[in-house]
Amino acid sequence: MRLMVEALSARRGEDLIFRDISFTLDGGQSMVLTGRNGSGKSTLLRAVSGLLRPESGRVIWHSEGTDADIRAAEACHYLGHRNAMKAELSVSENLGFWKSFIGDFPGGHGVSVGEAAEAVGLGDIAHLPFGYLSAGQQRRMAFAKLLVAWKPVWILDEPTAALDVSAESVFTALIKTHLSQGGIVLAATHQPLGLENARELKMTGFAGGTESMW
Amino acid sequence: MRLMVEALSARRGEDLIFRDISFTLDGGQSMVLTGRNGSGKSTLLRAVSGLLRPESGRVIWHSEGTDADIRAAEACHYLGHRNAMKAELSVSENLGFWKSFIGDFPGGHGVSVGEAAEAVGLGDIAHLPFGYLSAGQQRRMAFAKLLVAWKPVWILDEPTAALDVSAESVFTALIKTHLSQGGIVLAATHQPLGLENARELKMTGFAGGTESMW
Amino acid sequence: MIALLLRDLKLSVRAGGGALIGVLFFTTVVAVIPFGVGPDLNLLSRIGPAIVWIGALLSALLGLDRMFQTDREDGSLDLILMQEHPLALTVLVKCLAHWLGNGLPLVIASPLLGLFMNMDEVAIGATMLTLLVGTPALTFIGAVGAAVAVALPRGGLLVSILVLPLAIPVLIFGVSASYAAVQDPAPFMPPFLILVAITMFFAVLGPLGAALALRNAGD
Amino acid sequence: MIALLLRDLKLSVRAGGGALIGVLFFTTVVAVIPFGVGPDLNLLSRIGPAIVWIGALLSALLGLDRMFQTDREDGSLDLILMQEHPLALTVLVKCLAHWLGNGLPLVIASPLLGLFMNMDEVAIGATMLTLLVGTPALTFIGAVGAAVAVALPRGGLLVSILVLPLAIPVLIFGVSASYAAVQDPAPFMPPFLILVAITMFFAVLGPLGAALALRNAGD
Amino acid sequence: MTHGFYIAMSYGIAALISLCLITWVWLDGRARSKELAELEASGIRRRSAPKPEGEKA
Amino acid sequence: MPQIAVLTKLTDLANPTRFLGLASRILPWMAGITAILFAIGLYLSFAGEGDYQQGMTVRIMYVHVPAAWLSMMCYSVMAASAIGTLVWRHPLADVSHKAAAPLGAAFTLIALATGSLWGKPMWGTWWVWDARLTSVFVLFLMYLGLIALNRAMDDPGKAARVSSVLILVGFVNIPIIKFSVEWWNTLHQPASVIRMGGSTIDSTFLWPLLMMAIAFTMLFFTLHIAAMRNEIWRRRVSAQRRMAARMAGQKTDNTVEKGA
Ligand code: HEM
Ligand SMILES: Nc1ncnc2c1ncn2[C@@H]1O[C@H](COP(=O)(O)OP(=O)(O)OP(=O)(O)O)[C@@H](O)[C@H]1O
Ligand SMILES: Nc1ncnc2c1ncn2[C@@H]1O[C@H](COP(=O)(O)OP(=O)(O)OP(=O)(O)O)[C@@H](O)[C@H]1O
Ligand SMILES: [Mg+2]
Ligand SMILES: [Mg+2]
Repeated sequence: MRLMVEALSARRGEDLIFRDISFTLDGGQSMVLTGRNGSGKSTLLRAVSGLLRPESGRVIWHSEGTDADIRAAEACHYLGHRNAMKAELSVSENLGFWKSFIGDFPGGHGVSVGEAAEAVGLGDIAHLPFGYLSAGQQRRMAFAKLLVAWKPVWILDEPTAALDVSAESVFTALIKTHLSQGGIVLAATHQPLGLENARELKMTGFAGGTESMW
Repeated sequence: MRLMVEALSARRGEDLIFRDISFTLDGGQSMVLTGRNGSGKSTLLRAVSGLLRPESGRVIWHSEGTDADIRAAEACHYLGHRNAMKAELSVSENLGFWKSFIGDFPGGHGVSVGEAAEAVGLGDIAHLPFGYLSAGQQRRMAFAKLLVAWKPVWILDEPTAALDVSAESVFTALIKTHLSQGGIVLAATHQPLGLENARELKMTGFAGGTESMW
Repeated sequence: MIALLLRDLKLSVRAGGGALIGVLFFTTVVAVIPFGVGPDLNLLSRIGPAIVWIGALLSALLGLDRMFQTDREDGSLDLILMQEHPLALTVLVKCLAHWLGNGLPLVIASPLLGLFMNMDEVAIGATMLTLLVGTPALTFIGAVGAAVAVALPRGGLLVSILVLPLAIPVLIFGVSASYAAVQDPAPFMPPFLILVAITMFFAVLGPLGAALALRNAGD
Repeated sequence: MIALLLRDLKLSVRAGGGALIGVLFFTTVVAVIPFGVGPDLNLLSRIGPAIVWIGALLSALLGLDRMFQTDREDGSLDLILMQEHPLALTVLVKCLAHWLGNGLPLVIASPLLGLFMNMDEVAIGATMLTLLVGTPALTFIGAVGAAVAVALPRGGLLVSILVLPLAIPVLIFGVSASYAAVQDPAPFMPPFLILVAITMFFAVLGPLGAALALRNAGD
Repeated sequence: MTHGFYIAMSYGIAALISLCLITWVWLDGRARSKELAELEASGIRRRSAPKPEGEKA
Repeated sequence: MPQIAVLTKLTDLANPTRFLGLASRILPWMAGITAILFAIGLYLSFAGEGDYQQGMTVRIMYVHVPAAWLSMMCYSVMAASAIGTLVWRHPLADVSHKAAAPLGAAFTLIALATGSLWGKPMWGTWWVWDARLTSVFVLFLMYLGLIALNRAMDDPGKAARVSSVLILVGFVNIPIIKFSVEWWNTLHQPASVIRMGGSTIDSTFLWPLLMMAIAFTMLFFTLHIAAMRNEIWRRRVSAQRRMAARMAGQKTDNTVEKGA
């Protein structure tokens, strides 16, 4: 199981944000992106998830039992700045939808909606509309989305923003469990996540040079 | 100059979130709210700013040169989870609008838009549309709003979410300056803000007992 | 206040040109009609005023629901609610900005569309006049709906439900005044004065109602 | 996919009823026309099918622009784009949900409005049938516009402008089929079959175009 | 009205619209190249642009 | 190696800088040729005598028909560029269809205006809602919509991609315009110059018409290239401004970090 990023470059608007970033992550490995505000962490994560078409380079996914030319995005869970949950629907309706819409990737199974809510410490309020939760509770529930459907790669953009200390340790434990099951984690963060063996990639932003195409 | 909160209780939906909270803050004093996710920090801040009608109790503002029955909200800056800036307008248009719309409270003057952007370390990109900034840059600019118009009380809801380390220290310095000018700061946060003399109020959420009105 | 007016105008011009787009939409709607009813010029000129009014109502409706929603979504509404300006005044200013950015261009464009619909000069003039007087009422009514919608997720549709029944009288008197100007026995003044009265009524009620809704929607 | 259909339907029912507002607007548009043409029942029944079709077209526009916008605002769109389901299929399902929530109620309400317009049974039946076949095409065309709107700071009207010209053929053939059913010499089948063909054409082109636009609007 | 009037109007309107278009394109071009020159003068240059003679080493 | 040479040639042309060089070399020539062609065309159109049936007003044809053709050709050029944007992601293709939209709108406006002016003496009315006229009007609205769309988005790359999709979807209107006169019976004249089975128009009208058509086409290409050049300059200016800001931002950011 391996995620390979080869010579990736990406633009935002017209400007090149980073250039020729390459790395490889095997099952059980994790990498943390750090760097100043605006240095391109979110941009890199979106490019790896296939949400932003890279200027050059590619992202390759390789595992047994899947096609060689599968889009890497299909093996990935993406947790962005926004939570991807509907305020009008209840938490369990939201999670249930994502569970069946995303579906499991070959090689694992997601937990049930109830268990996932339990795992992030909010099992008893899963019946509330999502819009009724506090900022931190919403973030936790967004994280629970990663548990209901199994995907080997987790791409996390500041997962711990707005979380209290106890929730941070819960998240760390969940991430470690995922790694121990052979998963891969790629996270951007400003606060240490508490992962021991994580590699670190420091984004430098425009220091790499902005080159206009015009 | 004094902000008095007297026996404040507030509901969210149907549930009482906290009950009979009272405190007094004088010029130069600060208070930090801590507590688990969903414990009611944001709710308290919104009640103090007058955005949420309290179930009981009241918030009183007292300073020389203002009416005795002035709404406390008028002396307050509120920085919530959301940034209150338009993605379509440039940063300086946004800040300029808030400067003239909010206006100065008697007893002080806001700095100019350029200086405010400079103070949060982003003076050079004030002409970009706000939507072009990264998450952390947006948060910094939202903070700059507090500087362009002078209000004695700053109410901050997780001001440092999504910020990198250098920006956090910039914010701490700005908050300290505000306190030294006789301002008052009331902040909810999960990370230490680095204020030495801040009082702390630990919110307990439902532990206080949820009392149904039925 | 001026700052708010300017900002809202700027937003409506900047973000894809509220004015330009409203007018274009209006034109498109009117241009579509002959495809439906066929190229019968007499018939067109007969239903002309009604069509022009419906087009204006529709273009006014389509942008209305977002009047406060965008401010709420990015948190600006919180700060606006906190200021000492009387809230109804703030709403009035926002309505004004909205009408200047979206309603006025419709009024200005209406004579051209009248020509397309083969209307005669009197009918065109009357329609334009009634639009000038009537569209502010639509904005004021819409403001109440938009304010109520702020508290609701995905307000859009609901706003229109609240707004449409109130807007129907405006439409009816607007259209009948326009017709009265052309068709002989019917006098122009009575429906037109009623239209003026409706607008003035909603100019007061709209901002007050919207302010009330906004205060109570806050959470 | 079923999950997506159910979720979208649930959202459209829960959030204030897209069905209701569309129908309400539809009724308003149709009800205003008699003011224009006066109480001439013959004329009314003559332009009836056209007016009903125009009303349906305009009501279908309301709400269309938000088809993907809400998903984008809360980040759901990102996750939807990442899945392996062919994107065009996802769009098709969303169109279906939108049509069930917004288009179908219009079709169901149309006989009532036909009665308002003094149309006879055959005309009412024909109009309803053409609406049933034609409104999905409007949704599919609208999906392209809605997908484009995702990249806009404020979608709204611009979408409708881009969409309306494409919707004109649907209107033309819908109306002419309805007329053909009543007026003797004209055969009903040819325009009706063309309408069916247009719908099928856009059922393919719409989702493909929308998928293309969504992929390219992403950032 | 005579046919001459319609002909004159047609040619007139066509000429007017074309001239407006031409002037707009021309003025736009002048404004842009002036801006570029100003930027150049203030020392900002594209990275991929060829460097002036003196800097080549 | 020949293939590589060809490839470099292509990428060279693709390079905006090369395009600018080329544009500045050929633009004066093109402008000159356009002027000459217009002179000849105008001379021919006023030298010939009028149609016995339509009277002198046939002279309107010499502007109306070329403008109408151009309005459709411009859209076709935009559609081709749109494919370039979507398939090859070529920045010059983005620039091309963005620059063409106002030109297309202007030519369509000329066709509409001269058509109306011709309609009044011929049909007795300025405007009828017949299929040809309305579909041209719809084309005009589509041009305006595309211009508005481009103005509404401030990321030019994204704007280009999104509007390409719409341009391609909207292309269905072009065959409708072209064949509307045959599909529906309309007041408007069916095609007589460009049609299968050869032209049916009298050669006294054909020559001035062709001359004017070529002149209008040259005018279009001249303006298109000039507008593309302007657009490239515009993007270059904004890219350089942003870069300057970014570099400055970098500097202050570093000092902030040091100060902390
Ligand atoms: C606003 C009104 C009008 C519009 C929008 C319009 C539009 C067009 C268009 C798009 C074409 C090109 C068709 C093609 O290439 O097949 C065309 C051609 C032509 N139009 Fe018009 N037209 C209008 C009014 C008129 C009038 C009033 C006349 C004369 C009675 C007229 C006479 C012609 C002729 C002779 C051609 C050339 C047809 C051919 O030989 O291909 N048009 N018009
Ligand atoms: N709009 C709302 N409607 C109903 N209930 C709400 C709403 N917003 C929050 N709540 C509930 O009120 C409680 C307190 O929420 P609040 O946002 O004040 O928490 P918080 O302390 O700010 O948490 P966090 O650290 O996650 O931001 C939560 O249990 C939440 O479920
Ligand atoms: N939608 C956008 N359009 C244009 N430019 C953008 C956009 N989003 C971000 N940028 C720019 O791209 C750069 C990188 O942004 P990015 O969001 O990747 O930063 P980040 O490292 O995630 O920062 P943060 O820590 O603040 O989240 C920033 O300088 C920003 O100004
Ligand atoms: Mg980020
Ligand atoms: Mg909170």
